[in-house]
Amino acid sequence: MGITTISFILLSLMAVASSVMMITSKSPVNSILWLIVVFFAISGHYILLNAQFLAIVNIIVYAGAIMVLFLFVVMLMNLNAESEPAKNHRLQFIGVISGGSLLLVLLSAFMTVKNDHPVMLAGGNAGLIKTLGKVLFTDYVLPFEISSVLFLSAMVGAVVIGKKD
Amino acid sequence: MNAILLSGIWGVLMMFSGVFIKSKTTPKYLAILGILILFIANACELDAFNLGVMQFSIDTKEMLNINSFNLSFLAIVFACTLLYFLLSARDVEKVGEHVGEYFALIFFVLCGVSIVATYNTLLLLFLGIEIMSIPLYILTGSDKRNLKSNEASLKYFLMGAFSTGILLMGIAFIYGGNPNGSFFINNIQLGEGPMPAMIAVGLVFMIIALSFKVSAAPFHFWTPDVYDGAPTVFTSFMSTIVKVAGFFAFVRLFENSFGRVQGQWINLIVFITVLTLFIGNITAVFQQSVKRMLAYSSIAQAGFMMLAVFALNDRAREGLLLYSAAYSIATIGIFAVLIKMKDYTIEGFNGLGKTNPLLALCTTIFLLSLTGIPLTAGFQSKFFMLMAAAEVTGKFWLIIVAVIFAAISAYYYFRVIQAMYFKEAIENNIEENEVSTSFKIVLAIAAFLIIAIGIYPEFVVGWMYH
Amino acid sequence: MDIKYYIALSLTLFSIGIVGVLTRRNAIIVFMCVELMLNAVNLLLVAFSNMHAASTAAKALPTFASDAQIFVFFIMIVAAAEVSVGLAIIVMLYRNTHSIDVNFLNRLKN
Amino acid sequence: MNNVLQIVWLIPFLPLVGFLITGLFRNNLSKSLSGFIASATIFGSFALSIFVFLQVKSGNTHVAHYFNLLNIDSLKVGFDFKIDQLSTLFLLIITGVGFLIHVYSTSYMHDEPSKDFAKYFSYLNLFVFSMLLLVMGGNYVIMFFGWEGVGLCSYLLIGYWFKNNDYTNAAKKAFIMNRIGDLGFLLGLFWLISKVGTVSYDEVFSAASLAKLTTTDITGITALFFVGACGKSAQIPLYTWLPDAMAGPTPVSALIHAATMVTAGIYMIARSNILYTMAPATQNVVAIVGLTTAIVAATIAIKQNDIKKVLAYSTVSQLGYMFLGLGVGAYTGAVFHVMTHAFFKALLFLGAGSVIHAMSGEQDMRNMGGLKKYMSITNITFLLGCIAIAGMPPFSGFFSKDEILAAAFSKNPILWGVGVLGAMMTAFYMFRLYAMTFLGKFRGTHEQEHHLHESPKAITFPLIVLAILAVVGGWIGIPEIFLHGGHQLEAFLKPVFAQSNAIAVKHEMSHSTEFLIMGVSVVAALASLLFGLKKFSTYKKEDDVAASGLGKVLENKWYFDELYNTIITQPLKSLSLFFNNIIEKKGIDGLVNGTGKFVNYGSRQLRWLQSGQVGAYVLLMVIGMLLLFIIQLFIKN
Amino acid sequence: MGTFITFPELLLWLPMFAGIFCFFIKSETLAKNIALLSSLLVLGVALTTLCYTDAKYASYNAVNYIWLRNLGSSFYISLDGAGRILTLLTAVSFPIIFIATYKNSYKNAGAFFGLMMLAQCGLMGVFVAKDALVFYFFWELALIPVYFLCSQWGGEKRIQATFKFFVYTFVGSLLMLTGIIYVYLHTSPRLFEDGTQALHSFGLQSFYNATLTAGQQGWLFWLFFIAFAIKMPVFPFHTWQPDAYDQSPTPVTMVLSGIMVKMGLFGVIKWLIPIFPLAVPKFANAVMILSIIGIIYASCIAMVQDNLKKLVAYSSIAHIGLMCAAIFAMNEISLQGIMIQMFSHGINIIGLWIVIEMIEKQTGVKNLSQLGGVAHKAPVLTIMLVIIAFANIALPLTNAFVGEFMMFAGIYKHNIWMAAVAGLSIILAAVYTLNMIQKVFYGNTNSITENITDISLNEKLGLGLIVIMIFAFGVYPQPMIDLAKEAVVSLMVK
Repeated sequence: MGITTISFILLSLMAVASSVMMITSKSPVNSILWLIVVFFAISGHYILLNAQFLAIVNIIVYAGAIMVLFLFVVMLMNLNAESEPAKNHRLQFIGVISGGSLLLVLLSAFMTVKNDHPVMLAGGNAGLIKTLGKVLFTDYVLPFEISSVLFLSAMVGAVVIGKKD
Repeated sequence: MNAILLSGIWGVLMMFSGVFIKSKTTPKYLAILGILILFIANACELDAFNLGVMQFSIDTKEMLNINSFNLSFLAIVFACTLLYFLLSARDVEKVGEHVGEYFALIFFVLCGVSIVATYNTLLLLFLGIEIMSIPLYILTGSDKRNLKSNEASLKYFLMGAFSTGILLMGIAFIYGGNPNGSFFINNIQLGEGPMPAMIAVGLVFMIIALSFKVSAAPFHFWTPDVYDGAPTVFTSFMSTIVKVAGFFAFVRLFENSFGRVQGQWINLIVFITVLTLFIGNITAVFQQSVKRMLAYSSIAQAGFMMLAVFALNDRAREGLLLYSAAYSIATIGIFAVLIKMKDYTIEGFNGLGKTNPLLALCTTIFLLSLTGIPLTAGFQSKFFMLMAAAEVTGKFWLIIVAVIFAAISAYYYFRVIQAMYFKEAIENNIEENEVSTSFKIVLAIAAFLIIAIGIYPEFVVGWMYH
Repeated sequence: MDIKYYIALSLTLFSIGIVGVLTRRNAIIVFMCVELMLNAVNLLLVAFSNMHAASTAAKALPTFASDAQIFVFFIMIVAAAEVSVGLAIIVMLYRNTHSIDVNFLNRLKN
Repeated sequence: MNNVLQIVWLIPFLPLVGFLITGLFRNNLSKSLSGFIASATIFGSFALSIFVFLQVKSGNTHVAHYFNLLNIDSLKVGFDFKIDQLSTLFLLIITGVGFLIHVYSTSYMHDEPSKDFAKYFSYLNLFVFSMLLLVMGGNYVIMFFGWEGVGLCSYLLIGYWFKNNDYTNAAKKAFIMNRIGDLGFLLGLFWLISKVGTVSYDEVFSAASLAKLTTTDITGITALFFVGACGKSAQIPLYTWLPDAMAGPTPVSALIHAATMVTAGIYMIARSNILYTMAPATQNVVAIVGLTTAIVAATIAIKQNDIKKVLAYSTVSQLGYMFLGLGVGAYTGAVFHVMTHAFFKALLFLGAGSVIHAMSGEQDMRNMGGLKKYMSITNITFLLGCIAIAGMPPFSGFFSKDEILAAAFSKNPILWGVGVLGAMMTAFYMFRLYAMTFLGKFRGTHEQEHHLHESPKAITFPLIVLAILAVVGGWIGIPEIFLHGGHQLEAFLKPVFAQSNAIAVKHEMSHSTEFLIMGVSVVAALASLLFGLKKFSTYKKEDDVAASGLGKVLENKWYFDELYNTIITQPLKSLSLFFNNIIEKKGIDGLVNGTGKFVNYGSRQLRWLQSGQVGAYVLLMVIGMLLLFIIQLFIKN
Repeated sequence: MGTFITFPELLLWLPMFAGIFCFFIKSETLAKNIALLSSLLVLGVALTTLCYTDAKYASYNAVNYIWLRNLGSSFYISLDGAGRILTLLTAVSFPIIFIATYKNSYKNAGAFFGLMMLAQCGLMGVFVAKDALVFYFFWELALIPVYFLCSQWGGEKRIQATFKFFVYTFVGSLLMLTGIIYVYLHTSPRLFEDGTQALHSFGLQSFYNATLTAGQQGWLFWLFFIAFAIKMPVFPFHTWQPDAYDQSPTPVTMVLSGIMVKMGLFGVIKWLIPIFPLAVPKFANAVMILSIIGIIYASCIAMVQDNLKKLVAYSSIAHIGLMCAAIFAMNEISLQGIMIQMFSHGINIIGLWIVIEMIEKQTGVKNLSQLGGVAHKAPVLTIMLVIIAFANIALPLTNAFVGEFMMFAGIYKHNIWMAAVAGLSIILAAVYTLNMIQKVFYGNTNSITENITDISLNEKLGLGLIVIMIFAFGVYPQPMIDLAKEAVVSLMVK
């Protein structure tokens, strides 16, 4: 029961708990905040897994940029607990049941696997910015360029949709 | 390669045309020019003119796999897009202000199509699919004043994002289960006997995600609403080109990665195929709006295309090409006529045979093709699919099921034909000035293409063996 | 630390995301649930990459395990793009209907 | 005239020509012309027949093959004519009587408009043509051609006055009942083909092919053929059409329903006598059916008041006698009776026709009487006819009927006894008819009375000729016991029945018995004759009481029509309605349309899956995912 | 000649081009005349082919182009045996139809006659195809024009009736298509003339030689048979037919009942029995019993039909049932009978329709109960009808007798009781036919029928031709038999 194990358990509990809070909390603002907590937990996991770059990017891009954007939109529309539309409890119940059973089915598929896939923790240089950078601009240059098309289209889209006319 | 680059570049070009060219009518000519260039460039890469292969040489690190099969598919796609532009470009202008941007988005979609047609790693599959989808979310919602359009784009977006999550989960598991730790689709080590649990799970996730993209039941629910809500001119595009691209990605992934162990997942495909045929055909029967009926019919046709995934043999590949061509041309043609109508219900077609015989004739040919009547491309494509499926031993009953549903499909396609010829027109549902001579000519050419492919399919299939 | 705990964790998060999508009607929150699903995937990918790094093949190739992390990077890119488009759509919707209830608009059915 | 056999095809051909001319140009032919053409053609073939007869009498028969109807490996059917004693005899009867009746018709039908007049004669010619085909045919198929042809003509002629629905019904009934018989005939034919692979008489009757047939085969074939004969020759149970057939013009009844067509059955059996001789079982059936018919018909005739109906039933009963003759192996007798019957029955019908003509269409005997003093020739000839049919020596009927009865006796006395009973009834009702018509005082209306007159020459001439024949016709068949070699007919027909006689069991009977039975039958007949004459010569309408018991049954013809109606017609009709309304509309078509409705219904229901709510869609998708995972992970294939 | 263009091609392309040409013609009379002319040309060709039946003219009667190389399918059409008779029937029928209905006028006549000619092209194609794929193509192509003809120019309930007909046959042919595919996958490789090779072959001959186990043949038999049974139609697949006949415009009804039903019989003769030799004996009795039930059943319904057209429709079902039964009797005489009867039935029923058409056109009613006494007004018509009607119930000296006689003889050879039961139809046919004659032509005229006029010249011509053929083939059928011999022999050896 090393430190890593304990931190793994703690981070996992944190992630799960706060994501549950995220989907249950009435007000959108709270949900967003809870989601940010989840992201922090996941970043913690990244660090455990020695993927510092992703950990940082996760914080910056997700928690930083995206979530703020969300928050911004929510504020813009000044949504709050009152504006939350009325729930349909039957549908929710069924939803929880089916989602849960999906989880069970999937887990049951893996619990049969025996323990021979250890994960290397706190070691190796795969996650280092240096390595990633080299790989990204050599092997992955094509997807990298292509992703620019993605951004272009997203940009154009945002303009087309968002522009008032 | 040519296709990806040029489509991307031309997308940017169109984007700027939106900024610099004030006239609303000019961009379409630019777009038509672009698609022509795309087609020719692609043909050069396919060496269709026997000038020797001409292409941008970029080291893709094997991330793209370019062969005559992919390229002939792209050729079909670009030809259909050209047809689409010639028929409907004028209607794109009517959607809204940002004509240039619309065309730009269409070209980005084509870029995505080119990627999924040639991808060799799961990463590019993922990127390609996203590049295909994101512009479509926009195009769906491009009619901003129209609440239906808004609703459609929201639904499409949410469910699309959801399916993206599933796709990624699938990729993750496949990666995890692949001892080679690689994303290359032809470098997935399945081992002997039953697949490792992770691969199995990942595979199911992939099937689900791709079924969603090609709107196969039970993951088709977005299709009718989105196709119905989107501006008709874009529905025409996404229900043809994008859908067949999805199928192409589907087939390529499964024959390169999992073809060897087909026996272990074919049941899923059978399940999906039968369900798709059932839901698509049965639900289409009762539709009153032609647009929505076509949406359901596209699901029904998807059921037939699933047979290619089911068979995964030469016949299936040929069938897929034929089906892409036949289905796309016919559907684009019908939509092109539909756009001209004020009233999208079946009654809207009443008496078209009298008021506008040529349009009626062409529409009839398209509908017959979708039904799968001999002498039309639709028959040949269905026929090839059935042949392909028949070669899979022990599942012949699936073919009989398929043809029975094909017979049912006659029911809703012929309702339109009956309306056109055997009912009297209430009021003129189509204003003449809308229907230009050039439009009629192009439509006639499309109809002729349908017949030509129906008589001699080899010249579509032939490319693949070029 | 065995991989299956990571699998369990990310599947759990993934399912929670799905349940969220199923139960919530606020478009933004539904979208956030999707983001949660994506993050579950990211976590899983990174875990897998380290799993492979632990395997023998890694010794031969130092950057062997980087692929997955690059992939995660691209996922984040796409997510960002999606967010921009998605929020644009939601804003447009709100502008027209003053509601972000996914079931508020229900013209398209049957 | 030696080569007359070479041009034998002319005999049927002439009437055909007549038919075509009168038929095609009916609009522009004058009555007299069309009548003349029709009669002339028949006379032509009559003349030819006489020459042919002379040829055949001098012993050279002939089989003419013209072309192949069918020529395939498993069956050859030629268009052949077979001219031998039997067919020649029938030729004479048909053309002779036919000619007379044509002549008669020229006057009888004179009131018809010329178009219909021509039509009538064309039908009549067509009939003669098919009848000739029937008897001249060299194989069963050609016979069947004629067989159906005469059926068709009888249908057309019965329905000649097609405005009247009862008439057309009668025609229909006749055709359909014949059709039932034809089915039997055809099945027999197929049986024959499937066994011996040929249909031509000479080959079928050759020892070789007879050897191929087991007893069952022969019995079956003959039985089926007999069914055909029953239909054509109006035997129980298929006889009811004949009385109704009286709807047709009287000359038609005389020609078709007395003299010629109805004897086709007898001809056919006589033709295939060897088969019947080889099938005793069938022969017994034939005899019994014949006798029963003879009796039943006679009983019915007793109570009929329509003059033509009486004659019709008497025809049925006489036909019964002929079958009895065939049944007991007296083929010559049967054929002999056909001939004599042709004479006197044609005579009687024509006489009746003349009476009806005079009574301006009245057919009910109760309104007649005392016509003796108005129409003498008719009266005399009619009387002669009655005596002939009653079997009084030396009139023709006596010889033929007696020959049959004698043969019956030698086979089984009971048959003879019943036969004599029938003969008595015959004598009775014939003279009842004669008395009610010609004797007593006139009971009709006044305008009828002063309209009464003797018929014109064209009508009386045939009467006279036929009367003479009815008297002397029998003399060609005088039994041995009266005059050695007197039975020229038997001598003449010997070759035809040679095969049968070779194997048939001979029972010689002593002259004394022969005289005895002859005497008995004559005396019995004479007695009933006188009784009938006496009883009805002073008949008044007033003194016939409403019949009861047996009488009523007889008046209603043993309720045969009602019986058929209840056990055949009605059930068939309701069955058909059941098919049409339940199985077709509700059952099969219901199923088909039901499928369509079901698809529509399913479509309407499935639409609700498309609820339009993202939540619901995703839920369904998740459930779908669940299913797929379960299939993949937990269902092993 | 054989090198330039062959007879089967002529038979196909003549009507096709004439048809396409007709579409562009506005003037009704012109379209009419073109249709008539081209149909006469086709008839001329069909008659000429009869002089070149000999084996040494093979090059005139067959043509074979490679079509789908890597599927092993070639455009192979040739004239022989049964096909020859049916092409002749098709060629004879169309001019008669056009002549007899010459006076009818149709709105947008160009399309009407164009579709008619296309239908003829499709029918011809079915009868000459020697390649499964080509056969299937024409099988459908014959259907499509008829579909449009019926739904465009038919009666008031035409759309439903025709669509029912369409879907019915479409399902059948699709099932057949699956069957074709399955057989195809069991055929041996095909080597084309130019040396290229395909894995399997769609050729008729290689279908005959396909390696199929008895079990496979068992269910394939039904896949094919149902398609043909629907086309014929055989009980219980017949319910589309009365409505379709009732609702179609009469010329189309003539094509349907005179020629199209023969497609089913032809299919059985050429594409069913030789391909599944092991299954045929196993199911022959079942099929025969089905057909014989159909005979009695249809005849019974015909007896209680009040609608003239439906009456004829049901009587046609009965006749076809008899033919179907006779095919499966599978002996020389019955098959010969079929060949004759296919032709005769076509001629006769077309004659019947001409008469009915003319009555309906003049009186506007088609119910027996409303008609009567037509014979006074239209004697010629009556005579014609009586002749044709009696031919229809197979009276001797008419063409139908020869065929039915042989078929019954054949069935009898196969099984006595079947023949006996089927024989009942002789009686029932008489019943309903005479009923019809009586109700329509006899009795007194009523308000509806009193101002009916006799037939005009063109109808006289059409009916006259038919009557002549009835008697010609009734008295001297031998030529027809010799024509059919080849086909029969080829079947017998299978």
